[in-house]
Amino acid sequence: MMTTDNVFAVLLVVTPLVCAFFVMGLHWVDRRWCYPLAVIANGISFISAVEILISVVKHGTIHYRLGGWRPPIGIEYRIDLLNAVVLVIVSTVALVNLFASYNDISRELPEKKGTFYSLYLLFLTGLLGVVVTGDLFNLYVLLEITSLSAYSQIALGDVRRGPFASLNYIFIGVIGASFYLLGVGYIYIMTGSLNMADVAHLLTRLHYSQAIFVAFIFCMVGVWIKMALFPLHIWLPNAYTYAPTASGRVIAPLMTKVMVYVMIRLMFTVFGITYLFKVVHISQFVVWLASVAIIYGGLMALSQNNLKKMLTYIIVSEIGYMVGGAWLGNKLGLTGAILHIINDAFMTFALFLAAGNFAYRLGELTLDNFNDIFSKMPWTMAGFVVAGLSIIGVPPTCGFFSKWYLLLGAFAARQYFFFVALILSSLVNAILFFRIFEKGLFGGGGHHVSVRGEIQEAPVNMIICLGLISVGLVVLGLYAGDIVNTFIIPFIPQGLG
Amino acid sequence: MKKLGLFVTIICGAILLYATGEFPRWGEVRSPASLHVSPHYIKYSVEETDVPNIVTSVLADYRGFDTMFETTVIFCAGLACFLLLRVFGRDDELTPEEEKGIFYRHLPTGIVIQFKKEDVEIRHKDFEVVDSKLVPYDLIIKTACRVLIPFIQLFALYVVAHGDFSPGGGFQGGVIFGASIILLAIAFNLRSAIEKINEKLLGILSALGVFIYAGIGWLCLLLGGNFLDYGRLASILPVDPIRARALGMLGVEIGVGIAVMAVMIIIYINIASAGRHDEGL
Amino acid sequence: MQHIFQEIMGKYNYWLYIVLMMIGLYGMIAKNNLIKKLVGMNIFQTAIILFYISIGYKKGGTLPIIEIPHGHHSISPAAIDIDKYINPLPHVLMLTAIVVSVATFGVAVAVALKIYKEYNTLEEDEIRMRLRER
Amino acid sequence: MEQIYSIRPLIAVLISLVVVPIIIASGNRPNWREAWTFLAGIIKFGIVASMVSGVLKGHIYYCRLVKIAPGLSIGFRVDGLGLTFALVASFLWIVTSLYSIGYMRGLDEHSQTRFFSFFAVALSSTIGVAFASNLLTMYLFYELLSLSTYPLVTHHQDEEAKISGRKYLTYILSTSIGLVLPAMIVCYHIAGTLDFTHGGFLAGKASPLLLSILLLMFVFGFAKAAIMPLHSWLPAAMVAPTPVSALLHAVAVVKVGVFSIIRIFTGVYGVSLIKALHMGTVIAYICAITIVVGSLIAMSQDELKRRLAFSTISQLSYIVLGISLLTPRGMIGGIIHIVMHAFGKITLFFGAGAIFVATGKKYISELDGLGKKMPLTFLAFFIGALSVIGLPPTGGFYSKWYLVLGCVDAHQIGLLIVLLLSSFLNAVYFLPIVFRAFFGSPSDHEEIGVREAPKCCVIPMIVTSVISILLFFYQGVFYRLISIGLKF
Repeated sequence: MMTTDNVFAVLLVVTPLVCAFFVMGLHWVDRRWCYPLAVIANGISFISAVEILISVVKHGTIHYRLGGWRPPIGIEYRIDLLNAVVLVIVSTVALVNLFASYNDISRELPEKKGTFYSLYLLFLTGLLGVVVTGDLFNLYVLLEITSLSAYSQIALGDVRRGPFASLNYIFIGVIGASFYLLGVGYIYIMTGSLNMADVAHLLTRLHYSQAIFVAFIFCMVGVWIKMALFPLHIWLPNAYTYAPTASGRVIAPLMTKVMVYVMIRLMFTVFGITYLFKVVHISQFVVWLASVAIIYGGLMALSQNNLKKMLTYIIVSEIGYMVGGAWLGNKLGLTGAILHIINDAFMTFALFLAAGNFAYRLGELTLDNFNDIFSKMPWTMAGFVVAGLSIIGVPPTCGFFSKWYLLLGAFAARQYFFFVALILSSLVNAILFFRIFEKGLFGGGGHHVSVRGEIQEAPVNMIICLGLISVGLVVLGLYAGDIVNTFIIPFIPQGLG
Repeated sequence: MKKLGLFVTIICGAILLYATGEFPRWGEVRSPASLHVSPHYIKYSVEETDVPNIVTSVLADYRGFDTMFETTVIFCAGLACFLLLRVFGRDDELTPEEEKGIFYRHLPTGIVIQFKKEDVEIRHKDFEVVDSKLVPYDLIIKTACRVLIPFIQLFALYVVAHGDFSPGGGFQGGVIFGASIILLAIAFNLRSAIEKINEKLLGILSALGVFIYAGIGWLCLLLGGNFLDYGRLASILPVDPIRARALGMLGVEIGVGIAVMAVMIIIYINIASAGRHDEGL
Repeated sequence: MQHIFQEIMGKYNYWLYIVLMMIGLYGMIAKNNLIKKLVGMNIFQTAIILFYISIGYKKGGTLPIIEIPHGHHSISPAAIDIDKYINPLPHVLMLTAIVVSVATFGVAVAVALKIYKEYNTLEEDEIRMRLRER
Repeated sequence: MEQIYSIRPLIAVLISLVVVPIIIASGNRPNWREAWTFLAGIIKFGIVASMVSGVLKGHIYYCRLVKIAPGLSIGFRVDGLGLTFALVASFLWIVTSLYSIGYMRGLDEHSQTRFFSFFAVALSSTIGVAFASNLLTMYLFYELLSLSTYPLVTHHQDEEAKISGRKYLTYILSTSIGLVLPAMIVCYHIAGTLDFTHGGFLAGKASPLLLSILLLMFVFGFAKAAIMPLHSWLPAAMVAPTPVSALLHAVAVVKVGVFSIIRIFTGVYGVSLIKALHMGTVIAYICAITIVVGSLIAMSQDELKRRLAFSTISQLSYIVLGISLLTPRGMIGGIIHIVMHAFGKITLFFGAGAIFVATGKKYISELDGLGKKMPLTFLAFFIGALSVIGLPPTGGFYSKWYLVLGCVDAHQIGLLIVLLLSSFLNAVYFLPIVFRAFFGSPSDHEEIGVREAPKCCVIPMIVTSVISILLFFYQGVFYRLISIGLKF
């Protein structure tokens, strides 16, 4: 039995953790080593993530029993395709961002570098841990690590607004986490177990219990708060806008996606489809909520004059995509949702990378500063265009294909409102981005004359990272079919319409 | 906002209470929670881990992984406080006291002198500049603390070391130890506390503490077991696997103790002095 | 009526803690002063902790430290009566939860301090006003 | 009738994409840059032409790139129709690049490198649409074309260009995302595939009502076909430099729209199904309205390029009308009109551009007497006009003849009258231009030294006009290609 435990499963999480401590120590000894060590740690977890994905595809689900205790007694890592894919996404994005953010950090936090990298690694650890764990309470603890490091990174951002945004995030985040904890508590009272698989097994007897229903509602609401689904999204735009560039770039794409993952995990692994779509009848409601989120996010994005704010509202509407897709209750919808987790992580990451490059040169990101940007920062803009097209959903970028599956699912599930919302959001995104492209192509009023002379292309490493990701968007698009067949279809639970 | 808050709370409360109907009564011996997993802990804790304090055995062994991250959370908090608050060098704006005049402390006696005239300057090894709020000087408190603190720290060590057999453990012990230092900082002043145990040391200790925990986990990994599988330590310790588990727990508890102690102090000194590391409260 | 009364009496712990939670939640949402919000947050989290702890309680159970008879070095599982010791798991979980809430509180206070440095106030509406006018 | 796996279609599409980086790289050495463009164009045309014989033998070249889901893939498939379109487009690219060298250098336009690179991208997407083997691939390249033409349309980067560019994108993108995409999704959902098959794959898959709605969504969704009321982007897009207007708005873009509609008719629905739905007549009459109204507006335009634009709008509807007659001769007439109109209209645009380069004149009222100074230009213009009007001895006659026959077969006397009427209108708004040029008295303030435009501008014009005369005599290959494509 021991032999089946895959070492990478634990290396993945523990390496960045331990290195975080080393980085912290080195901060006091010799700061030059902090950055390389952080990169190495992140690299190792990336490699192990890839290893895990490969072995999951080859040999199926991985189990790892921490402390060597069997599941319900001890904590267990249980990695199936879904976690494996998300793990790869998380570690990739974090790694690329680490490369991209060297300049930002040395500019924004000179004498706290080491500690910042340590915090960054802890954030990474938290995300990976959340994704990899198979234990409800362990998930909560790691969620808190992630949130704590996110809170403090955001508070480090914009001096005037950062801390306030962060504090609001703390309040709402704590409410979300506590709701989730309460939900787990209710589950524990009724079942006496915390291991996901075990709970799932025990719940089959308790489908019609009110307590379990309440537990379900509270877990869901908690997760929705953390992922900022429409009415619960208030904290997100400010928090992500005023975060330091280096952090915002990784928090914005990953935090929400990981929470969506958690939602899907709870829905389909813990509670199971019979419970979701036969017993509790809230799917209709959630899909409507998601549709509203999509439209609302789009419209709010239209009304923004700051690029980063705009992007954050786009995230709000993208969350609507994934939640709606997951709750459509058919194969196509879920496929679309999972595929969109993959694609959207990279799309938003590319957008934020581009925004980072702009911020590095332009400072303020108000849209007027983008006049004639094409000629000033051609490469960055090229990457930005690809990312934008992908968000709009223009083939062959990956955004199109996830949207394709979502639309199919919506039509198959007869959720026409969701269908329309998706189409509308494509149109709105088109307006959003072409507004910027147009500014970039035409001189416009020239509000930025003072700086215009000085603006030049962003540093090479940032450009390379952006280029890498935006090429990746097209590649992901072209291989969408294979991705779906290898990674997603096998995960889809049986009996889903 | 108030109305909304009231509405939300009432809804939540109603939902939560509605569900309690199905709960087992309070103290019900046959509740699912006490029948499914926990019996295993109660029955086999001693046999499997040789630790009679079940809470400790579950905390540090059965669910040791949780605890490692719990320590990490603490570490993270310390890190965050440092990152957010610490300001290096004197920050420009002067506190009202400083505008009033310049304070000097006579180190041997600890008496603080205030000069109304700005131009005065004392260069003497017995005097140090007090750059912020004036701290009331109280002999009784100081003396009392001087006597108390060693015992507090001794007790802290006991709590850490004896966590296997009696209530206690790393967290409790660490907090007590940290409290002793904080008491020092309150009774005397922050600067003299920082002299005793300086920022750099604290930073390294906090990292070290958690690292001890994770390191023991790694050791088990290297010895061919799963992560945190203390049983494997038997191959390097002169004891049998069961006892090795107990010792492993002791080790991690010590790690936790160090980390918690360090972080408590970091948080205190940063928040108390708003990151300036001067007189403090 | 009788039934309901017994029902409530039997589970008054849950009722108390849920009410406490809601007080905390209300504080977090409705209060205007950030520190008051923080206090509300603490109440909320503490209530949850109490809630969990009360799950573990068993009538007539003692604290979960196995009493090893004198003279023996160990005790066989068969000799241990489960009902005698209260459920240790919630205590463990809550140790973690306490630490988490302490940590969160620490960070929150640090952030609040930063805000205070910037605005010299902790009244939310004033801060929002300042933000709007700039 | 055998399927041959071949990467030729793929190369034909990619060649001009591949050349883009080279063009950018050699941006500061114009001659090299244009040389590369030519090379790509010639290779492209060569590859396309090399497939003619095979297709005439009844072979079909196919090449699948990626498979996304069962019945959903990205791939190419060369049949008669696609090949016809590709031949025209790829040949005219060569001619146009020659012309645009003359034009761009003659006016020394800014950022020519960008111009040529996006031109190349636009061409590959055009060929992509022509060779697309299924709806998805077609949609992909359709969008790519819209995006790659945007910088061309707004080339001048002034306020006017900005506004018309906005209009262009608004019409094209909103229709393709808002109408085509949903329609495509629904098709895939009800039919489980998107591969073009002769006779269509939708027959009997859904209720007639739904199918009719979908059909209309497609017809209007491909707004590049400029069927009224979705036509007004076309005149706006005329702010682009003339080569762009010439190739893209006489050949590539608009014909892509029409071609997509043809694919919908033949590959997705199939003639019989549309007959059953009785949608042919409806669409035919919508086109008829477009034809007449377009011609009438054209008459009222004084700016030469705008007049050409509106005539394009009405001519496009000829093609769609021909298809929607659903009779063999009508459909052949419609499709072959793609060829004829392409050559005729591009000649006219070249003429307009040449006049602008030589004299800087945009308005018809200014052209009096220019014919004597620029005889070649106006001769070519005249021939082009004849071809568009549809008078012998030009290719235009041939296609219109078939359209008329198609109307007769379909017993659509109303449409017959419309066709004749609009041909008359064409004559009314084209011939006066030539007449003014040759016989009009030159305006009093006489410019001296107005001469023919640069050779690079004149030669292409002559080539195209000669070809549109030749097409009157030798159009057999296109006829056979199309009838193979339509399996008549």
